Amino acid sequence: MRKPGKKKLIEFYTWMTKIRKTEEKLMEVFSNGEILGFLHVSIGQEAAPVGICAHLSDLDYIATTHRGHGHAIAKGIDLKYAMAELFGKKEGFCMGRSGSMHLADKKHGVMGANGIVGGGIPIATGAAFAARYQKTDQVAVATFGEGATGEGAFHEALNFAAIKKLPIVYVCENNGWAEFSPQSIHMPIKDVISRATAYNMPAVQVSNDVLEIYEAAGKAIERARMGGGPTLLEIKCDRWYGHYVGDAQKYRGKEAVEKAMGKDCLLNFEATLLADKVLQKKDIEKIGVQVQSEIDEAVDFARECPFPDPSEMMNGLYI
Amino acid sequence: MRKPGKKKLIEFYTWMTKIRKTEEKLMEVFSNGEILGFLHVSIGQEAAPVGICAHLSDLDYIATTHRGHGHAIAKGIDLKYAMAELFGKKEGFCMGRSGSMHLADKKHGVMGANGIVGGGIPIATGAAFAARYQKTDQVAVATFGEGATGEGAFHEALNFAAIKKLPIVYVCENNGWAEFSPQSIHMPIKDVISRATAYNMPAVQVSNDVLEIYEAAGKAIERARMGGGPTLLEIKCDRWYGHYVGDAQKYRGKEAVEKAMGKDCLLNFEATLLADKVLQKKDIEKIGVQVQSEIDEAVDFARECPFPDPSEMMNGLYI
Amino acid sequence: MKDIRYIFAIKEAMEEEMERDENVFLIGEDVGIAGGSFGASRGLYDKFGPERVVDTPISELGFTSIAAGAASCGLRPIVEIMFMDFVTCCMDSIVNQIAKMRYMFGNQYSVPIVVRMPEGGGLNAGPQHSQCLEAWFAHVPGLKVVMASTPYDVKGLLKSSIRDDNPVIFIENKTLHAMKGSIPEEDFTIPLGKADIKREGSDVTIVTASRMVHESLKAADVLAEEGISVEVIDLMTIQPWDRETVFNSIGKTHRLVTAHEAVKQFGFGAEISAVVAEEMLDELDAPIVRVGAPFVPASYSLEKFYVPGADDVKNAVRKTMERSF
Amino acid sequence: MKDIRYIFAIKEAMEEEMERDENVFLIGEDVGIAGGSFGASRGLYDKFGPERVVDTPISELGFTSIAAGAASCGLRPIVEIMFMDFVTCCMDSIVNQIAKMRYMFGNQYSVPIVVRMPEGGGLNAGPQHSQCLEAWFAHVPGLKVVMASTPYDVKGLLKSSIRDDNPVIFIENKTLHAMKGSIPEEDFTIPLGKADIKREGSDVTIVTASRMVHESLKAADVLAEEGISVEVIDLMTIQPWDRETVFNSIGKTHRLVTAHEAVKQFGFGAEISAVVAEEMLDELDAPIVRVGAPFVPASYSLEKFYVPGADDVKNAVRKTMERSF
Ligand SMILES: Cc1ncc(C[n+]2csc(CCOP(=O)(O)OP(=O)(O)O)c2C)c(N)n1
Ligand SMILES: Cc1ncc(C[n+]2csc(CCOP(=O)(O)OP(=O)(O)O)c2C)c(N)n1
Ligand SMILES: [Mg+2]
Ligand SMILES: [Mg+2]
Repeated sequence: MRKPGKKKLIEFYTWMTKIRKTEEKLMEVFSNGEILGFLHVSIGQEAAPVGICAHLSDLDYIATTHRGHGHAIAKGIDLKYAMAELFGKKEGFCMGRSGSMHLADKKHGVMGANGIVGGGIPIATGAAFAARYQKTDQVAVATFGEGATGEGAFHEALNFAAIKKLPIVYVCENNGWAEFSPQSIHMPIKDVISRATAYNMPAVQVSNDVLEIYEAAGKAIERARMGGGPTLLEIKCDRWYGHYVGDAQKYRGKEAVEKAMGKDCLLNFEATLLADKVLQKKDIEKIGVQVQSEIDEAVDFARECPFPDPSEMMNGLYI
Repeated sequence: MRKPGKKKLIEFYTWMTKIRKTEEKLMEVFSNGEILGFLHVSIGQEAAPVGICAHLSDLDYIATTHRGHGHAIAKGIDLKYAMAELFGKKEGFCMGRSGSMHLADKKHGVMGANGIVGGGIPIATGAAFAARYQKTDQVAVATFGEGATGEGAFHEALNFAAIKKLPIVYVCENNGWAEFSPQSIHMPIKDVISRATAYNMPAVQVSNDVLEIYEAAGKAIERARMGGGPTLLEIKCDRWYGHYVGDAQKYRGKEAVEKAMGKDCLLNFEATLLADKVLQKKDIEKIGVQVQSEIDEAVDFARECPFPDPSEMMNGLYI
Repeated sequence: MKDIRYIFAIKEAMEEEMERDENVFLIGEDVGIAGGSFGASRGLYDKFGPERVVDTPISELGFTSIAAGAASCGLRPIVEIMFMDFVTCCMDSIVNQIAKMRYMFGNQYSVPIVVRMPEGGGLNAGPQHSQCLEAWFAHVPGLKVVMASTPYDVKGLLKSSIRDDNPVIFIENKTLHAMKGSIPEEDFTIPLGKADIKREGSDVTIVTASRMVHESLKAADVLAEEGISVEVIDLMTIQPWDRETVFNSIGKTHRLVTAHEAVKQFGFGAEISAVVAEEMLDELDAPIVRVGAPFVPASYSLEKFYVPGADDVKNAVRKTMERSF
Repeated sequence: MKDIRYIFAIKEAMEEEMERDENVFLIGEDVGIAGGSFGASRGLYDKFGPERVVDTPISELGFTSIAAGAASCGLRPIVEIMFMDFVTCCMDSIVNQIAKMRYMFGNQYSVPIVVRMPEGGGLNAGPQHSQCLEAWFAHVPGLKVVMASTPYDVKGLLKSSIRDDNPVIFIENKTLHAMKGSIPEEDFTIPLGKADIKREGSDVTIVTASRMVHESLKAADVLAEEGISVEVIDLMTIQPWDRETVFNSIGKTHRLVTAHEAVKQFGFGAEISAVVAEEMLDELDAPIVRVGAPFVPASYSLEKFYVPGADDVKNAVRKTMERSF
């Protein structure tokens, strides 16, 4: 696999910035009460979706989790209609029925966030099954947290994929927390990759560095595309904020939070790009402004969209 | 751990013979139509229950499977009332409500066979949890087939036990078949012990030899009793007959069946005992006769027991 | 026309639909090489190969959700759950994922999937292998629930279910698997959501499905000799069910009995009864009597006393005839 | 007496029972250090330690069956399922194991276990976090199903459930968690299986539970002004439910409305209605009207139009008053 060139690097940076700033904006509008329900942001975890989705086309599939905005964005979801969905509006991808927790975009292969921990893992596996069945070279990606690996769904899906050598990459973003519980409470192992042995599946662990992720994901996705079967990819990262917006993280020391925030995949990448002269300060500012205006537009659009009419609630239960 | 002395060896042989002959008798009465429902015999797999239960007292727990007669017998179940249950009689351990597939005997810590593959694994784990909670030195054993390791229940239970270091031994009797499917169809690995890595759990594989099993189980059970946590123990064995009595095994070549039957844990053990002069031909005959008469008595008892009265069906749903 | 067993009619339906549409495939435990635990897919593996007749590990949750993912990518899976009791292992797949994918994703996805499962007694297989749980699924918006009582029906309904773009829970009854019946040689389907009047009558309406259709017909025969004319409605689709046929019948008979093998309490009979008590109470000339299994788990040696039969239906009908308003 | 929130009343019940009986323990996701996702166990970890307030991996099937095993070895677990929707992940544990262990093992084992779970809307949390599935459990022999509508009730019923030797599915409603109410300082329990008449009336009986009790009471207030006297029965235990109280009330009012937050079709209202249509049809002066959510998944932005409320109850009651026989 080739090292990413300058253009790609700038793209990565732009995507990561877009995810970061979208999540920040969402925190703001959630606190305004403009978004209801549960909102789980992925701040601090922007590298994974970008490093992975860089290898995927619109035809490839991804199934994500409650913390899935980043993946949807990196997979190319139209921010306006995504935002409309998060605002519960009629024009939203899901007609306002789903909000953040079930955001989906069929056109871009986003098979949906999922309110059930582990729920998306076998669903993505099914997409990989379909790709093989239809003899395409599509690849599916399942993303999930380390907490999800406790569910039987994880186990049953990986077992099946390994037996059938399906074109799928299982991406575990291990941020060390499942809701309010640290990994030490709910896992007897340090590394999620230890779980791959159970399925005779190759496993790779990388740090929260977009280039490292890009490289490892590239190999795994290529392998899947060529018929080599599934891979488990673990990304060691950190959750900066609470489990959901509004979670004051009383269970987590201030220092731990500061330490997590200290390891900023976006800022680190920025520093590298500056040092390598791929970008200059002013480029960075420009990207920031441009991304921000796109986000603001999306929010404005979402604000102006009407809510669905209550009568529409009954539409389309059956085809 | 001490090597088993002569008395123990004879006991092992007697128990194994008892299981074998009970299963053979059951096949006979099932074919007569005296036993209804599904009957799964464990012929060829007698070494495991004996080698394991030799280390367990009545206070220890065991949860088994649809193929659970051997474990119940080795754990000390009273054959008369067990047989009555299999015949569906009122005096049976379960009042005739359960038959073979849910045979249980609380007094001997037999927490039940289970009609749900994998169902007993977390239940035994709960027994181990109770033992620790109550600060006893009881140990729990979960037995299951390699097929059961595909279920989420297996995964979730082992994960929990490993985190909590519970006093339990997970005994997988890998007989190479799950119903009509060979292991190669439903597992991406050769050895079930590969699954233990996922839980940072020690794992041991042994052959279908009662002494090997006795030794490995002894260590694992001792370890559990001393607070050292769970172990996964895999026993490589063979299923001689069909999945259930009546299964003609059309999916399995005659040769494979013959090969399986060639590896007879009972006959091999008998040969060793003869060679080592622990037993003589005439002792063996005596044991056979004595065991057979116990079984025949149990069958006679079961035959004579009345069926429960239909009105009793409504009893005891709630306490 | 030809004579065929119910289980073989299932196989024919799957086979013909797999021939017709290459996106249709079958997945489940032992469905492939072994041809299914009850033989429903015998021969299909040889004909369609392992890619389309897919043996799975023992992992109901996994393979049902995998089928859901495949369905939302354009395939049309038929999932076999070996015994309905095991569907408890994949309720998340069916209820949180399959039933909701279409609606909650704003109709972007459709999930054309059939989840087949045999329910009920007949094998003396005891409490964990004999349950009838159709009422659960009928309570979940997004699912269709189908129950077939004859070889003809099972073939026609299964074909419709496979062609339907909605998820369908397709429930067989173990005791029917061996039943013989006559079906046309040529392709046919039976529409979902329509009930079938299996016997016309004028005094009492029995609303039933699956095995209890036959018990109801037996009861009707006997009752006819007593001068009671019974109409037997086979609902066939429990959700959405055919109100029109039921209402028309009650409009004629003014008496209703419901009958299913599931435990009586909170079974599908309750819903039928409640709708009638809400929408056509004044048409009723007698209390609505429900037939169902007693409120205990199925029993190994007492199975024959446990599952409801023609006698229970007869008694129920007689009860509705005892008095009128 | 003291004023207390519903969620805190749950905590008190668990705390007091854990103090009373050392075999009682709590197990679930984030119930320990974090004190529960909804705060039901706040403080209990510090008080009782990790052995009795047990945090688990995300594995509903695993820990529910583990609790079942522990219960059959003498302990009395309280299992917390974070949202009722997630109970779909452990239906095997509850339905095939817990509900049947006692019966199918010939009464050798008892399984004193309480599985707590919050249901319903109120958080705009969408289709996979808002379901009401009590009717499923009520259809399963061996389980008791309890729903509490006030801080007083939740404390008394939860204590009884913990002391009960049978498995109990204990259903909270998220919107009630913050509700305040008055309870005695001293130990008290409320018997399972008994309904509570929350308001007496003479024209119409409403049979309801949980949050819909309050919506029914609101409706009753308004209807009183219209001259309609409504009796509101809080079932509290859905299985086994209190026929006597319901029958007595209908004997007085001759009109019945059922109301729950679950989708109307195949909900618990259907069973109540069906029993009444079977056993006391001639007492009815009007059709039985049921209130429940519409037959679609819960919706994120339309939640407030989705969950049934006082207006729906009012309309239902008015409908029963429209005409008589
Ligand atoms: C089946 C199920 N159980 C529990 C929950 C509640 N829940 C939501 S997110 C979460 C933690 C997930 O942790 P992890 O998988 O590590 O993902 P992260 O939140 O760290 O991204 C839990 C327990 C759920 N949504 N679904
Ligand atoms: C949840 C569930 N799925 C499927 C079955 C049907 N079934 C019964 S035994 C069995 C195979 C079990 O294989 P294994 O665990 O290897 O045990 P063995 O029969 O070899 O002893 C299957 C699939 C079941 N009883 N429960
Ligand atoms: Mg995490
Ligand atoms: Mg096996």
